[in-house]
Amino acid sequence: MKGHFVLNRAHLSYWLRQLRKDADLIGPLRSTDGDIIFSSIENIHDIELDCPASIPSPKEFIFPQKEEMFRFSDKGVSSKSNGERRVIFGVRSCDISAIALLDRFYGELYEDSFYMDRRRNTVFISIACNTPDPTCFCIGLGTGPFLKSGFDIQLTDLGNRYLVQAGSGEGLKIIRRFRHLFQKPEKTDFDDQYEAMLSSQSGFEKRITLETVRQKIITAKVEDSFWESVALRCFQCGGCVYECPLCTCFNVVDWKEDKDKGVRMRLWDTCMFKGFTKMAGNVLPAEKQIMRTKRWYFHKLLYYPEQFGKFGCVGCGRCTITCPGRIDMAAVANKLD
Amino acid sequence: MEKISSVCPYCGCGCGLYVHVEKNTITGISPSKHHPVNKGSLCVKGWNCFEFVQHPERLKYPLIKKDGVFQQASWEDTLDLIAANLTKIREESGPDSIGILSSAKCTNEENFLMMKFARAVIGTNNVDHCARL
Amino acid sequence: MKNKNRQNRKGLYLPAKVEILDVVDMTSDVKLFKLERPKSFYYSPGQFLMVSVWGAGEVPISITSTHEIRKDIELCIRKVGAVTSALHSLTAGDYLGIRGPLGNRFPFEEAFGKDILFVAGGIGIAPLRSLINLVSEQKEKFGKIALIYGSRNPSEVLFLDEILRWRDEGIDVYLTVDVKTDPWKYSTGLVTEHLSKQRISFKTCHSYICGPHVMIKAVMRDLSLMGMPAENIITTLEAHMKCGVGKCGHCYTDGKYVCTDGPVFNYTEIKQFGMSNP
Amino acid sequence: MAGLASAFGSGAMTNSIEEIDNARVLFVIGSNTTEQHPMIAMHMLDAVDKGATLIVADPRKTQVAGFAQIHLRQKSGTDVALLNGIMNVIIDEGLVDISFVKRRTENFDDLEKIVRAYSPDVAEKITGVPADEIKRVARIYATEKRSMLFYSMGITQHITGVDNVRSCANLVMLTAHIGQPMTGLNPLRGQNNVQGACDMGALPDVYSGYQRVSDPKARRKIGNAWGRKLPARPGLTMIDMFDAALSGGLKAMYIMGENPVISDPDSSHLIEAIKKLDFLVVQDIFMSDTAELADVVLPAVTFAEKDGTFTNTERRVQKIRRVIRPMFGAMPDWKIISEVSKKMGYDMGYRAPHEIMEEVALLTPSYGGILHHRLDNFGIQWPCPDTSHAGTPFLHRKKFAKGLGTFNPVDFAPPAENTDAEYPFILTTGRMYFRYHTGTMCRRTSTLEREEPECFIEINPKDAGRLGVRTRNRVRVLSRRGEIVVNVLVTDRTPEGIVFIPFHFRDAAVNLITNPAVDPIAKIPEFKVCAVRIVPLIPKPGERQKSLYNRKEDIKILLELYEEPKV
Repeated sequence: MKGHFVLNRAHLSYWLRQLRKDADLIGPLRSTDGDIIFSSIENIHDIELDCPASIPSPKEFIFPQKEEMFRFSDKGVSSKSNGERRVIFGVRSCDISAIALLDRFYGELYEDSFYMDRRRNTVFISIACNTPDPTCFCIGLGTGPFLKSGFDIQLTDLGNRYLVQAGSGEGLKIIRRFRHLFQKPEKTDFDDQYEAMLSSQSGFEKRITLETVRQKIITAKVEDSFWESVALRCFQCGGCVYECPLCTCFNVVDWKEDKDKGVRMRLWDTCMFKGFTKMAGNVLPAEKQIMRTKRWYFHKLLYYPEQFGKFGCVGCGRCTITCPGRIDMAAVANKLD
Repeated sequence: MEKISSVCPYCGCGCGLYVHVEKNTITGISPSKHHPVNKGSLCVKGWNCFEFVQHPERLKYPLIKKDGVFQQASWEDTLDLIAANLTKIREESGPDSIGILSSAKCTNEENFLMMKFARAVIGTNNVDHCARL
Repeated sequence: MKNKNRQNRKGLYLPAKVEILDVVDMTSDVKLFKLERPKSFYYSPGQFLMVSVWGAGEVPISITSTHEIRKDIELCIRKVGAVTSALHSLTAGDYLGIRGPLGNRFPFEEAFGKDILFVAGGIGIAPLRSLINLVSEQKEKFGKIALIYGSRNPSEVLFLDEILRWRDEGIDVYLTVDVKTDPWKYSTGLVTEHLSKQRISFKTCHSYICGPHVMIKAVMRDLSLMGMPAENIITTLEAHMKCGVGKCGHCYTDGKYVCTDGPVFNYTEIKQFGMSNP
Repeated sequence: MAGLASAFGSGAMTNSIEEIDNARVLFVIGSNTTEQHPMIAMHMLDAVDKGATLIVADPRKTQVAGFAQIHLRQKSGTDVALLNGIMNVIIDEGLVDISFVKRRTENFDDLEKIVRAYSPDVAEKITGVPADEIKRVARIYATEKRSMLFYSMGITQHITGVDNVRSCANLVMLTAHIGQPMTGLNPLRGQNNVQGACDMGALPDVYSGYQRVSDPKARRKIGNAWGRKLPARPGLTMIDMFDAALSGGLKAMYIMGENPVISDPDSSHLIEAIKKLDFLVVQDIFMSDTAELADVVLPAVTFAEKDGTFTNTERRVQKIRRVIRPMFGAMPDWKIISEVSKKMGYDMGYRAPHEIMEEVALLTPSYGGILHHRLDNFGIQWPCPDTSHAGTPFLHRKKFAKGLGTFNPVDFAPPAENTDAEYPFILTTGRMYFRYHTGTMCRRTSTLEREEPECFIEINPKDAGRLGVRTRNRVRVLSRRGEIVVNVLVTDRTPEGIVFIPFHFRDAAVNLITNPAVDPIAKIPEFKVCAVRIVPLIPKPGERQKSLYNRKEDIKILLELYEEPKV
């Protein structure tokens, strides 16, 4: 089959080491504290192949938490390109689905040059999830655990070997460069992948269908008292937004370094704060927490489908992990389902 | 891109977090998922605790006030000036005429040194910090 | 009403440097800035600019001048926040950064042959002025044209000489203030109190409204009750914005971005807002 | 911490944050936990979700009070009476853990004598909390085995701060809710390393590990290690230092990483004191209001530019790591101190913070086994006497640090300042979620700065009605010491008769009016109670009023006027 290959497990590190020669190789490591973190890989063998979803999501590599937009001075503005080549290994399927949607968000209508610069220089090698976490619910959204398209390269762990699928030109390129490492897949490889997918699908603890939630909201069967109860438990940490692989909001800040000289930055922002929509003269259109809570859920559940035909949630479960008030997409969906 | 384990500099919870750094620039923060206090969460201050670090308003060099105006000075001159003044005041008015305020925002090591400085170098127990506030 | 303006792709966030040609004091806290107009810069009434003051930040400002009439760009800016305060400290010869023009424009071709009602409150006259000047250039294409303009007090009436010129040119002008001081000879009260006095045919009329949020809401509701079709009731919204191009999310409400889907909306669209606002 | 030390022999959170998850009763007094310690509140909420009972005692209706099954709104400054009332019920109804009291504590009889006078009805009269509520809380807290007590600045920032803490300690010992997991008396410390600063002996009367300077043995041990004879007389506290500066006794100060001009009570008095100094050195990361007054300002570094350790509120010593090189020409604080010291003829000779920690371990019994290389996996909770010890999640297991726990009975004493006809409101101050202390760091953080740019005063709707003020109106707030001008925020978070102002703002520094009266033992100022008067400010003619349409009330009226008819 076109775009399908088999890679011997023993050859993975060799391949990655080759890729590292002309790109920054980033992958999941286990920190000294036992957390999974995505970081530049020094030693290929440090990579954690079977790991839970990282915190934060890999959107940080293409839409960093803090990013210089340009420098300004009395001579005008100058912007440097953020085009460092990167290979990001070990990303999960849900995150790949999110990135595919981010590509549309930042690429459509007006193209966000900062995002696209980084994106064009980044190749994601994702691993289909054989073992979902307890907080995962991608299965009800079609954003995982195994993807059919939308990825650059998807690996499926088949024990002693990987089934490698190329989903984009960039992905195919970095396989072809090392063609001697890859074999043609046999039928058994596809059979094994199918088995792995079935076994993974049966491993989900959460089955959430956001469609029923959406219908309920549209038909106004969700009372404001429900949203009030959600808003009450919001600690205003912004974590759900910061960690969401699909949240795109940013703030723009000028740092004045000297008279007439400085830098304009953009930083992740969150709509969970009343200052987010603050207008001139301290007018606060969303003063109550319930407005902000509804705004976030409605955006993801009602307006993403309108704009992109997909929910603004990929079921990665990060908001479940991070919310100190224990209110998150899964909890809200569960209560409304 | 590296992520270095650290602790939030804001409140007494002591949440574990990772500071993301690339080319000597901090690009972000993420919570530690297994930390016994924050377990993958952070409050808004924690999430944003990197922004002030590389702020251009940071103090950049020692300042010495001359005729009511601060002037840039070298470390060497400044340290000499401090040592000379403190020594002089200690000799003229005794060690207890000097007061040291340490900081609840500095590290243990720095607080230890500051109290050692007060007690062993200056020779006074006039050392405190603002734990009360 | 969508205006999929795909220009300026490369430097989406990079402002162009323009010179301030002149600054005119309008009231105690409103100034009129005249900027040099860059080459190949075309704009329509209702569009806005992202205006940067280095070190202070960037804010959206609607354009108050009319492309067809003036060679420069005029911005009418009230001092309310940090950026506008920084703006107010600039003088002729200083430089600004601008991005744009952004957003959609007032639709007015549909109003050909019909009556037009402008309702403005306070600094809300600024974006409307761009359209009023364009319309008054081609008055023959429209029916009756009326303007109701409410201000807080007589000293805060903007563009008074121009408004009086419009009146002389045949536009029905109603000026009203909240607080009357001598020698004010026009009316007092909220703009809504003067709507019904207009001798226009509400059923077919097109209205353009701009002012404080609550005034807009009240006027739209009233006009709708008077039988004006919702599609003909048009306003322009103000919102917190950081990018102006539909990315930063600050102006987003209920599926719409004020910056790219607006800032000009009709009452039908406005009514869809507020789903998440109890 | 003085109150805790006199009861147990050590002042720190006795138990661990992680234990909260499985507690059955959480009694939170004087702590706005969701806003000030959100991650601890997260554990509390988890416990509540598992069925635990949350009791909050706070005059203000805080977010954490919203999660509570029982919210006691005692009058400001009446905590002792409330706690005595609770203990009265516990003794009266035979809920005392007699075996624990006999084996582990002393002085119970004295406690009983004093507490007898605080029947629930008496306590109700003083505190305003209904007697039945007091009884209910006493029963729930005493009968449940896993009951944790938490307190914060709402307890300590009173002239009776030490009394308040002692009362808490009494309650805990009475019911034996200490020395076991998921119990204890848990002060929540405000700043990231207050615990560490105390542990390290940045206090006038103790060395690191709370070894008293008056103890000749400790003095000799530490003096020998440092090669200097150390002074025996305890030094001045911060507030005493400023008083001494004012009277001329103190000539020079060296202030590291603090901004007392904003954070301390009665700041005009303090500025005057600082101006009298012959020489002031301030070491900080940004130019602060205090640094402006200095003769020499030294640029120090932030947590991301140095190695070291912080000790959190549960005694967990954790490592911070250098992430970037020091910015600009700044130098780590430890290095600056070493350099100054060297110039003064005392070469400390450290090359890195871990070497300092070795010395701490050598001289400090409770930090004996705490060395940098052992701190990788989320640190160690002291006491940790040696390198084979894994740390101590909860204290006082078999005996208290001082042997027997001592009941320190206290009588209720009213706050230093009372309301009267001229100053009819009680002002209480505190923190806000989006702000931190004097704002040196958070004012440079765009997201935080944006949220609450202006200072405000919280006023109950009824009081606001009487004063004729509405949200966004400006008022003058006057105390017997000074006045500030702030915006009004009408809210029922604050009860009648009490107003609240956050202390973070330099433009409206509330500490211009707070009471500098301090607790006689702990020297903590009474930030939580001061009598004030509120005078609405009427805008002068011609001065710009806020837009008519921005006022919420007007908006409401307008919207009602233009409500669409229902079809």
